[in-house]
Amino acid sequence: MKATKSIFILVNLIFMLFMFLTACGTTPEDTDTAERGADEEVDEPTGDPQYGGTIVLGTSGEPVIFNALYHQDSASADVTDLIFAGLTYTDESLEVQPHIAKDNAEISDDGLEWTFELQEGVLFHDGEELTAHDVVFTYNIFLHEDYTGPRAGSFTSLESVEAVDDYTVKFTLREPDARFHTLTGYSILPEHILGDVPIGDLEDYNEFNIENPIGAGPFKFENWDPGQSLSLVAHEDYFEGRPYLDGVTFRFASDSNALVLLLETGDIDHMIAPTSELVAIETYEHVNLSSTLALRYDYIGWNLQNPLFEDVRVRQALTHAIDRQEITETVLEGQAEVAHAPVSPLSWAYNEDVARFDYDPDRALELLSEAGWEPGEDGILEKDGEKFSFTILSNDGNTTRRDIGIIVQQYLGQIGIEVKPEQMEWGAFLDKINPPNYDFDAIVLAWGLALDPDPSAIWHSKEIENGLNNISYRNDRIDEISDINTTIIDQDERAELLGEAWAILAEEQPYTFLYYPNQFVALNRDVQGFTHHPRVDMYKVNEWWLNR
Amino acid sequence: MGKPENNVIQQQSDQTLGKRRSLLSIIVAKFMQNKLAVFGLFTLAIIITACVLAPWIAPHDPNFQNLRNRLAPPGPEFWLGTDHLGRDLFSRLLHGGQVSLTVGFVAMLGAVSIGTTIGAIAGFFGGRVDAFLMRLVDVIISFPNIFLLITLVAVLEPSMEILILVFALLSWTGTSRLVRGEFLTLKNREFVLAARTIGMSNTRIIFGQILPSAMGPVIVAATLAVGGFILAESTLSFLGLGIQPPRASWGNMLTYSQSVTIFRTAVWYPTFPGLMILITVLCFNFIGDGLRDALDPRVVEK
Amino acid sequence: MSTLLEVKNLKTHFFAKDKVLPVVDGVDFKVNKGETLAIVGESGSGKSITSLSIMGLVPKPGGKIVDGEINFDGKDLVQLSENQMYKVRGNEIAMIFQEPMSSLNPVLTIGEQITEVLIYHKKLSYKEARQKAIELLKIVGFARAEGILDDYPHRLSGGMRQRVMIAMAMSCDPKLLIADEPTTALDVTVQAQILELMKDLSKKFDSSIILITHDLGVVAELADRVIVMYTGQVVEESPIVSLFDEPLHPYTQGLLNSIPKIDEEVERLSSIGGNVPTPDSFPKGCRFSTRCPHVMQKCIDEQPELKEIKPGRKSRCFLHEEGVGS
Amino acid sequence: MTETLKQEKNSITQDKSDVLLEVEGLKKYFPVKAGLLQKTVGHIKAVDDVSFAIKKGETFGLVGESGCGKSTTGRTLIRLYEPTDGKILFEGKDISGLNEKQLKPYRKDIQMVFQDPYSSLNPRKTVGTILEEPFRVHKLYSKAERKERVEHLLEKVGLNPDLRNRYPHEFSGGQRQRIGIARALTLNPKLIIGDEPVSALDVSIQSQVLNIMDDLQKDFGLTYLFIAHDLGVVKHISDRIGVMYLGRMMEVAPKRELYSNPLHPYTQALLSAVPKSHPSEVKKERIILKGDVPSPSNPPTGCVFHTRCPKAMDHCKVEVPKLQELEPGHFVACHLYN
Amino acid sequence: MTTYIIRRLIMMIPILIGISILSFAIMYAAPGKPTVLNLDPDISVEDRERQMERLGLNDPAHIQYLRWMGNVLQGDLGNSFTRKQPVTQLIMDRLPNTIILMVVSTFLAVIIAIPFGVLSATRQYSKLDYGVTFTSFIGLATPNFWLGLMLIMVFSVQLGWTPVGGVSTLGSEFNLLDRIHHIILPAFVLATADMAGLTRYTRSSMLEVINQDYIRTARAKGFRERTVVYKHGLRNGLIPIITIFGLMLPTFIGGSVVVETLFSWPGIGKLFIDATFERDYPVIMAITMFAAVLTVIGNLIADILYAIMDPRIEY
Repeated sequence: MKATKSIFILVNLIFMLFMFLTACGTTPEDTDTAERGADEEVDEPTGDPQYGGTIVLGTSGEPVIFNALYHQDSASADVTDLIFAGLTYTDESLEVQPHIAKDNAEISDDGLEWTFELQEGVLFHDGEELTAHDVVFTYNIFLHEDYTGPRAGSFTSLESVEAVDDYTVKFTLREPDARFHTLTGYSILPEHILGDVPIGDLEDYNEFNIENPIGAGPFKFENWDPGQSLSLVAHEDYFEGRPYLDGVTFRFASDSNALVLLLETGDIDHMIAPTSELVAIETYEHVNLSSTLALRYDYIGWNLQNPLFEDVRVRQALTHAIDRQEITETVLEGQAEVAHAPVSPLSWAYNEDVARFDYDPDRALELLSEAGWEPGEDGILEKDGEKFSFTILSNDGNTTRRDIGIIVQQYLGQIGIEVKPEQMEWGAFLDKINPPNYDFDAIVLAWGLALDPDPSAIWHSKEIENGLNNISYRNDRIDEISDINTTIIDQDERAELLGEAWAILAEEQPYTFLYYPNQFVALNRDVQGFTHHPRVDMYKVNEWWLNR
Repeated sequence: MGKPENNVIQQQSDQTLGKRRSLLSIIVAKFMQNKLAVFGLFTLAIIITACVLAPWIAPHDPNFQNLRNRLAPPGPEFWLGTDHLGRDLFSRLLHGGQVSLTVGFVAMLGAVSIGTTIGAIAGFFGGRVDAFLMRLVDVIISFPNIFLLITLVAVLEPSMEILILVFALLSWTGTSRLVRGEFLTLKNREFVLAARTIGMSNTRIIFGQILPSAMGPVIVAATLAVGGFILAESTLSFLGLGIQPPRASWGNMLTYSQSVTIFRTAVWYPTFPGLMILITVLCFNFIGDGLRDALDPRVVEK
Repeated sequence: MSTLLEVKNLKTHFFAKDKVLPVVDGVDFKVNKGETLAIVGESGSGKSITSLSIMGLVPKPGGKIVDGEINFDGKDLVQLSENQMYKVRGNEIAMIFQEPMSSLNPVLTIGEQITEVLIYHKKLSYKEARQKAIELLKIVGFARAEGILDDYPHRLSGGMRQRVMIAMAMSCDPKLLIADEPTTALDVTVQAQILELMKDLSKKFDSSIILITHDLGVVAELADRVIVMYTGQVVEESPIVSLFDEPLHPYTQGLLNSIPKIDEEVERLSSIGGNVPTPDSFPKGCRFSTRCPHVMQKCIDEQPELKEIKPGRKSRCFLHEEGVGS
Repeated sequence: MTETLKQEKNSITQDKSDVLLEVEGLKKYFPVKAGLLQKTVGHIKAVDDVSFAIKKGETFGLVGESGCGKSTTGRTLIRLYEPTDGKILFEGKDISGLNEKQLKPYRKDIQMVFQDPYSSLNPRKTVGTILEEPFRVHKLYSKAERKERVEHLLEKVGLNPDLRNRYPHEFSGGQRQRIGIARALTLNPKLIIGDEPVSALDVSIQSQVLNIMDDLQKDFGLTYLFIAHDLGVVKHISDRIGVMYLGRMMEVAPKRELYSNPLHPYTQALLSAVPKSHPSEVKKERIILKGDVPSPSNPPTGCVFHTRCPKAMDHCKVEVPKLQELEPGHFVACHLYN
Repeated sequence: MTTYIIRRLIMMIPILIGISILSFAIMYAAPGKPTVLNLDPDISVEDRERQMERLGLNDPAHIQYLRWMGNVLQGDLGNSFTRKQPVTQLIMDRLPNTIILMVVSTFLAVIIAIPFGVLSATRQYSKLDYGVTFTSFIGLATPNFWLGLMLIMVFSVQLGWTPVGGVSTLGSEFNLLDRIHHIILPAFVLATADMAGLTRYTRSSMLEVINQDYIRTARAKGFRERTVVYKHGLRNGLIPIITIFGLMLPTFIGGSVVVETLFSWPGIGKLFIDATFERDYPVIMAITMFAAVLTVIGNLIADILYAIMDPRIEY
């Protein structure tokens, strides 16, 4: 009896202790005093690069396929970027730079012939040399009628590709295409391995795609333990020299919360840090945070099929009524810039000189009044007996955008507009907003921008019916600019034309452009040589090294 | 002979009149013996009252944001602090309780009504009807519940109403088996046979005779179910499929415990909804346990 | 004849939250060696709890022997520790119960259930125990005893199970066998079989038997002496024949008269009016006063004592004092 | 007074016009399912070809041991079970094939008193409600009249009418059984089937209830089918008695005839098994039957009793004996008398 | 017995077909198509259309279902839409992890619940009983994921006793201790609710048994209380637990969704969640069916065990 009594007490004690620990054991460590700079760089390297060591990269997405011709997800891209090499790459300032190619393309005067000289001695992981024939083989897959991947649409302007000699490859276009720059970075596949596989079967050719991808990139595929980790080892004969690291391991976790904990315990060395967790991560002494502007903007899209948003003054008023500055300073921890147009400040096509609709609720009311909206009895704006009331939709996976829906409800409520925030699961959300449904009033969403600033995919009216212009925006000048801008090879000339488009869109406010967010990489202090790329997560990993 | 018998009748009636105890008072007395159950009932009463009165007693608008005062610690202005959008946690806790309790109660009512009806029909009529209904139950039981829940909630927009509907549609099987079992025994009890011999219709027998006697275990199960649904809502919230903001529920407030930042800098934020769920479900379990003993037919019939 | 068991002023009460239920309230009786004593009473008379008190198996929690002695073979069972009682139960005193269908463990074979007693009390090896079990089963009338050993109880009929129970009870040659309504749940033809068996066994084993029953027919068949219990008390004690010939207590009289018999015909049964009072509502005076046709004021005010009226015969009634008699 | 009445009844056995209920070849089989497809592989022959008749105003006793089918017979007669075969003629009309709607008028005429006083009353309803239920079902009387009748009935069965608002658990077993009887009486039935109505009661209470049943029979002119296993009780209450064994009727006779001159070996064994009513009584040699009642799902061939019959002949294993009238009113199904 | 098992197996067929139709219908009715889940401006309308065609998503629902059914009958669960791998492969990669987790947590639940349940019953109303009762109620009332989070925070992060997640230490060879180290928390969290429930069931089942006549018989035989409880009581008391146990199986799979997410445990629960969000029909169907089969088989095994434990049951 005595024994059981003491067990009982022990059990209770443990339980209470446990409750106590969880409740009180975690006092925040001077989070308020931590300084955060927008473009803070990682500590300067503390010495010369050294070889050796393996770093663990934390990621919540698991890759699907190690073949750039078929993957659609960023987790796969992160891995393939390390295994494969392309003719070119885009550097951290978003300039296209030669990679396997000796130099950027030599473009004929009519803009139709693009010729690359390849470096010699570029070796695949199996020791075979990468030649122009591999390049031709790779790009011909896109053009093949049996190609099943998602990229055929990008290559409609490409007529043919041929090897002039072993180290020269020539692309022939049907028409000049400024975007073609960005298409020259695709991973080059080894013809000597895949040459005999029918193109139609290539997508399911798992012997290569999943089990043993062979590329010419800095790291070799070693092992994939599904759900847990994936390891790559240094490619000794990498043409730019053996990477400093012996290997790179991707460690998969369920979500960013799990990753943060892994980072805290030192189980991972690197992760893309969510803004909401910065405060915690900053307290980790063994971790550096790097930040840079992401190639992305977040917005509220107004469904222009809805009569509420027909009037441009209404849209402008809506933007006036939302304090984007406050949102960026609070919810985004100051880690964002207010956006005014659908182009990133990082882009060469950025135009600073566009209309701005800063927080000004009075002006908003004026504009609304001009548009015929006056406060009704209950304080809600009315016009012709219609109340200004709508639903703002966001997807439930993204807490920041979900919160913005709620914040907007309050801002617009203050000027007499009734907003009902709603969240949906991503798949259902897309089904609802996309053609043919267009079943929404307003959405909170973000665009991760392509390397090429061509606006047609989102803003051209031909994209209303079946494309991404789901808010049904229609502007003849925008259509025109969309149609012609890609044929202008000269970047400055094109930038000017695009600048006009941005100005129109900023004025018309089909979206309320919210902000350009920063993106963060949390990195163990031991990792050196890191360069933060706004779009590529695994950028120049061959230059990273461990100071251990 | 006549005289002593009358005498006896007199004595009998005196006797029985003396120890008169209604059914309800027996149950109540038995329930009151269970200290934990009484504690549960009392605590739950306070919680429910507070939540029902939320619109009047909440010190702040539960949805009013002050972005400049995010994650403020508990203090005189905001008793339990503020959340990540600067809303008053205490007020949200009260309003969230309304939602959580509504989900629990209404889903329970739905599940119990469906389960009772189907179980009663299957148990009473037996034969093919029973076989068919029980196969249906088998299908639903064999259906991995949480998977269906996830799929359904993902597919339908996760509003409170949908959540209740899905919970009710997926959770009646237990009740129906329970009720069926009760019906199988009760339908051969002599008082039911007696009802049949006087020509009482099946409907009347089912609802007037058997069902009231079968309700004991159902009430117990229903009590436990309310707690179960509150927990289920919080689990779905964890998976991002629960009640959606800005509407507060204990479940979706609790999910912020996932965030390391909130855990480090504002541990009170997820702690309070967590405690509310814990205490409320605990109370329901205590009450259910107490009712199980109190409603045990052996108590009433002996 | 020597006394095997003497129960003196046994009081077993049940304690509910707010009340004490005197289920057995001052019971005295003796059992002699080799004798069959019947305890007769209706439900609520306390006869079963009396027997469980002897076994030291008063239902817990709630029940407790609050007073009295149970002298068995030189020891007071009330005073024995639980450890000492283990050696008495099943060994010196065995018991069989009313419900043969539920008194055997459904998941153990008959063999396991008989042999375990022998192995435990008599320290036999499994083999010896099994042999002995076969013998016992043969004694209680199983022709194919070996076959029965490996059967589970549910395969046997009620009568067969009761035989198994008897075999089990007799396995350690107990000095006293308590049979609590051993035939009540059985059909009349099977009851006849069991009664015959018990008669044989009591001779063969020379055990004393306490037979607890409400059925005066069974008593007439088996018992040497009878005590009649009512509401936790003994109201009459008598040798068997004289009880039937000349019942002393009005309750016994009523009981005997209210039974329809197959060899007599009466136009109308006599009956005892009213109901047996429950332990929480025992009357202050004579406990039978609420139903007694001869009730007097004294009966309502005072409790009569159990007194010897004639040699070997006791009754608890004021009528005898007044000389009214039967 | 009653003595003479009963004798009168006995003398007019053959008069068909006085028959209230006639059962002809009644069978009730319960299917036994087994195997892959749960096919019916056999039947429990609970009642197998039973015939008898009950005359107006008499008490017909049905005795037998557990599993003999006496209760099933009673429940089939009142149509709680669907008869497998046979006719149930109530006042000359066959009610065996009627559906519940057609049956409703007969529901008033035949009522049942059940064995278990604890489970036969709905524990959640007051006695008053329980007793008024039959009126509500048959839409009889006004509210006030119902109340009056219920009080009257309670008085009739010896209970204080003031107790009508009580719940069953507040009553003792004997009182509950009286309530059960009162319920059976509400609709003024012609026939009451008593299914072991006193076997769950204590001896002293049993006699109270038997007396009440006797009184009510006189007052209301009731006919009883009294099912019991206690031979003493059956003898006391019945005018004629049928003895059942394993679903079949073994012997039917007026009670005195049956007890003084049992013809069937089973009846003889049954009677001899009854314990003595006085310790000094010397019994005729007791017939101890071997073994147990066989399973009704697999009854013996021929005469179902042959496996235990001390007088069994080879013939008994083969042929089913017919129930034949050996003496006026005394029927026996046994090959000994062929 | 064999007939019974065969009959039960045959009865599974309509149930499983019912489940497959139901889940297919729900899935099909779900808004959102697998290939349009990415809003990628680089992917053209034609490319999307071609993918729909390739995956057979343009066919009518019943054709898709029958095709799926036909393939399943031939043992082919199809290829994942989003993961480019055979579903069988995906499941086989993750199933062992889920099974190990289930087995260990079941083991934990049983090993803790049954002794405490029995003790609680045999010492009804004792302090121990109240302690066990209270603790199991707390276990039942704690949101599973919250408990998991707290345990991670305390034991993994604060104290550093256990790893934050995963099945084993990265890159290490198989090591039993390492595995145990990793599984202990998730298994415990997964087991909690069932552990608590099982304790309650064991308690009430034992209480029921202890009041049976045959227990009184055993006592009357003079056995010590321990023999009475453990030899005569426990086996009877465990019989109903077996049924509960059969019903517990599917809850483990269900619970694994949460636990696997919390502990980054690469099992099929996590796979299922992902597949749902990705509208990866073949994976959803396969896992649903797998869980259904497991449930049905779990019930069957429970019934068979029941029959083995209880000699009264004969088929």
